[in-house]
Amino acid sequence: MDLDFTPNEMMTIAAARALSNDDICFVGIGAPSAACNVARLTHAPDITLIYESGTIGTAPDILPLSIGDGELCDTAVTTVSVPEMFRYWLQGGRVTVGFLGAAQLDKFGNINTTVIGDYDNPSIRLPGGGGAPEIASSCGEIFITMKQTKRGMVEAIDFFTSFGHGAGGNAREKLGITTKGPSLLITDLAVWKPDLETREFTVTSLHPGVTLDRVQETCGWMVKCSADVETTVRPTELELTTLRDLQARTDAAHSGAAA
Amino acid sequence: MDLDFTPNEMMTIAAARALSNDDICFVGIGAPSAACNVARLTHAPDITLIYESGTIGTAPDILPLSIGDGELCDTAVTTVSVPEMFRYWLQGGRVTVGFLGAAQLDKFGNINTTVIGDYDNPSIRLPGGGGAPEIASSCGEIFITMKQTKRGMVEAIDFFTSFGHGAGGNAREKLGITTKGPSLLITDLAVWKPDLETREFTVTSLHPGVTLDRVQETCGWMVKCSADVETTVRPTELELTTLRDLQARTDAAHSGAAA
Amino acid sequence: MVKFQSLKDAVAENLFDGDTVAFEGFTHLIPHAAAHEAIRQGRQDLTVIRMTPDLVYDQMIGMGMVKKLIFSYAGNPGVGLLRRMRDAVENQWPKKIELEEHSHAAMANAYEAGAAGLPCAIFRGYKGAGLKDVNANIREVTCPFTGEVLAAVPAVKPDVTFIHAQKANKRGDVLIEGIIGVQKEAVLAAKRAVVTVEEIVDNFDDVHHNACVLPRWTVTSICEVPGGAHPSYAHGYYTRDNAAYLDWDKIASDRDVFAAWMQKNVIDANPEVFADRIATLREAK
Amino acid sequence: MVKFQSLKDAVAENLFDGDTVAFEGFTHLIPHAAAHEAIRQGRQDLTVIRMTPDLVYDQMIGMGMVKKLIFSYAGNPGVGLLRRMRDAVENQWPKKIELEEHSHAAMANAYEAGAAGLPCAIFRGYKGAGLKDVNANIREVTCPFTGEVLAAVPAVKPDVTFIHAQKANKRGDVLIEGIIGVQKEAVLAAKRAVVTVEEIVDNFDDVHHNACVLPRWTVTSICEVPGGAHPSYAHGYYTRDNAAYLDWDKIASDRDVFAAWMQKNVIDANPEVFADRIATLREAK
Repeated sequence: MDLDFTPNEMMTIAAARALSNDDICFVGIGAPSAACNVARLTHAPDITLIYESGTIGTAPDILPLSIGDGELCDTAVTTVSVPEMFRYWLQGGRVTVGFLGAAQLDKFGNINTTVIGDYDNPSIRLPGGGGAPEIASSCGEIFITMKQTKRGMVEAIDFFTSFGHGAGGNAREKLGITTKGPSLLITDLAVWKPDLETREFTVTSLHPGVTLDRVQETCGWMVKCSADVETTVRPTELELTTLRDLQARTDAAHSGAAA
Repeated sequence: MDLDFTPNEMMTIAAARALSNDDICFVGIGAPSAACNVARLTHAPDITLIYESGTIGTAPDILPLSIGDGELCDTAVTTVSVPEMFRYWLQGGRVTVGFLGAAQLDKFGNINTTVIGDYDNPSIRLPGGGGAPEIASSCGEIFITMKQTKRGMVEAIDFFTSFGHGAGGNAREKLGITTKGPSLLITDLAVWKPDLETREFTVTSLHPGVTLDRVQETCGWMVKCSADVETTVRPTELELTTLRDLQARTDAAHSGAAA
Repeated sequence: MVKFQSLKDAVAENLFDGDTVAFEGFTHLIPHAAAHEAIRQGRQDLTVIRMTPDLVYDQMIGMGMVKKLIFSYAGNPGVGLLRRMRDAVENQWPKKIELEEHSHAAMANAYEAGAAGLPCAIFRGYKGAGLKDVNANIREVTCPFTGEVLAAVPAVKPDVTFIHAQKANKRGDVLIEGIIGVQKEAVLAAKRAVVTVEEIVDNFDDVHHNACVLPRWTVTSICEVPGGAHPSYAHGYYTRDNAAYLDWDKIASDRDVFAAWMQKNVIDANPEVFADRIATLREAK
Repeated sequence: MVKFQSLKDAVAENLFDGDTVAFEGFTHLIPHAAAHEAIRQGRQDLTVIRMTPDLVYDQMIGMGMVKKLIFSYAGNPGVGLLRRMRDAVENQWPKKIELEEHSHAAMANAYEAGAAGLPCAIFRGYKGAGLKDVNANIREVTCPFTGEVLAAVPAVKPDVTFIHAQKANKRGDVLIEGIIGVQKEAVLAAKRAVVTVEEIVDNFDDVHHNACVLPRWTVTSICEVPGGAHPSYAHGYYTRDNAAYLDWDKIASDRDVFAAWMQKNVIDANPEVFADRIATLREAK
């Protein structure tokens, strides 16, 4: 097998590795869904995956296109109503890790998926927050995944859809938030963790073949790097096979249907 | 068939007649349960009976001993959790008629099932309100059934477990309650309705063979009587047969089990 | 009491110009046929509510029927943005719409409060979030025991809710199974409720005691519309038409293409076409 | 993660003197075996919570284990009063107990708030009712939209909840069916949860998607105790022992008869006796 891999695959696999068998994980769509299911199919078979549609403990054989595909329900331990999901399971403090993506992200893990430009007269109206505002405050910690671009990783986001570390430091505590907030950022180029003091995302690991210059070129803020930056461990054959098989099953299933 | 009947049977059948096919009825145990099921088995086949255990639209073949017997669930349209019962169904204003019993009742339909004597040092500690405080305020109207005694029908109750018409008049409105409250009292001797002005329970119908004196002898307040007091229509053969068959089935089923 | 009737009659009798209306569904069981009937009947000045407004909301907005949108996530699930909604918000085309934007937690709690007959819902939310600053319907309540400040939103109470369900029985009780979303709450919170169903069966004798069932006296109208959720899905009947969601992104990206598609597939169509649309998507029973 | 263990070990590891504990069940699935084990192990100074404290609470109060009772209806269902509780309240025998008394609506909402991680619950309740005057934990909150004054009660958050359920699977997920009461909320509101079950099955593959299932990571301990709800019932397994409820009225009416009954049927017994007690009550499958 060829162990070449794409930046996207590295991102997904690095995110998968951050999850453990005991995690209760609130999953979004796209990269987080792939990462969570690769974790489940490799080193974390007992991980609990929760989708906000109400499916708890799902084990889909293919990746859902939406957060409410039938496959999620068919393989779930139980499926609850959406009000129950947000009250008992998210707000109830049952979720250890929430995965979020971002249209815009700042260096303190604050996320915008609401508008580009002014709220009342936006240049781009984005979908909005969905579950994100409370995922960001109620989950034990938050993992963020996104592809690096200067438009996406910005010095100042246009709208605070969900709160990360605010202006840094103990901003969460000051607002009475008791959860850890963004503790990990995994991009297609690097792994980032918040500085213990400032809470600014700091590169702790560069994916194989990636230079710090390239990380900076695709990031809108001045990149900081930990003293002992590492190289992300390359995907193993098992990880890559698992991810590619999952994607292949998914593509086959989704291309089957037509209006 | 012998059309003699007991005062208890007359009470149950008179209560059954007050229910209609379109009612959504919140049922307690004892007399209300018998009355509701006699209504269902005679003139109101489509009546919806709800027990606070979560069973909605039950049609028990025998009367339950508790409000949560398995028979209620087996015959229900659906069985919901107790929080849902009290939030969506009772507080949500879905119930047209609530049935309440009373240890002590005053002439304005205020009910005590909490204590006899002082709350902190009671002479008799009763079970408490259960669902009654909110049944009394959330149901469209309240029907009360009880056997007449001077200890039960009193001038002043020891504790306001649930609110009827307070001190009378528009007391409910003044508290912001929008439902009708107690609109019917059915005892083993008579049918009572609240005076339109004062809201004091007034005898509108005496059961066959009952005199007003006998009603007064078993009632702790000065009984008022409507100008055109009627005689309650005797139980029909169908009503009596239905009630007695129900009781017989119930006795047979409940005496079967032993520890 | 519940009426069994055609979708055309149900929409005519229950949805009026100026109404506040929810067509609810959470990916699963989205009431597409009902929304298309509302479009055909040309309702105007609607305040439309949904946690996850998607294709049908994009269509209603694009057709100029919507005065205000109350929502928490407006996207084409798994695909991207809603291009007709973007056009309305960014360019006021075909007209300006007002937005009342919440989080999912807020909307779910607001429906729950509506079903529970409460004027508002409280929850732990919006901490540090920007929506508080742009939505006057996000307020605060202080816990009288701990002093904690909680978020409060008004209960959602639609004039009418439309949902799609798997089954009704002949008495008019409705069964929803699988991903049940917020539909029970949306029905119980509303003054009127219209339910399209895949089929009407004799009874629910084989239904689980604790399944999500709406008793007949909570429903105003039931319409048998097989395939009525397409391109969404009905668990146990047909699968999601993912290709249609992908296609929509192209259709909605151009005003003229959109208009032509609406004319052909909605205005000139009827509820019966939905049965054909799911012909190749039926689940093996 | 969930442990499969004996009821004796589960009580020893999860219930401590001074704890706040709920043995929940709403007529159906009352965890009698677990409460009897707690009595055998002699726990003291408990704050006991239940909407409908019945026989086991009468027994715990009569045995002097209870410091405080938080409740909404204390009765022998369908029979009458709780005579041991009456003796404690009216005569301080065997000792004084403190009461925190609510309505069912308040308790149900308080459990729901506990499960939802909130500090309090709000609801429309206690209008004109006397409990407001004798319970400092009934307060008010004003709706910030309508000005309506609503009742507020603190969330119930037990140190440990005990429930009885029909089934667990080998992974430790728990299934409750039929009258599900407030047990899911009681488990999710608690720091620890012990579940006795009728049986442990391989998997829940045939369980309805929307059935009431508690995932294994919400449960501390699972104990297989067939008949563990007796004289309450387990839907699908055995029926309610109505005669035992009637008998209790006589047993509890006399202090000495009570003491002798407890010695014989609880102190000198063990969890295995429950299987025998339901021998004649089993449902035809």
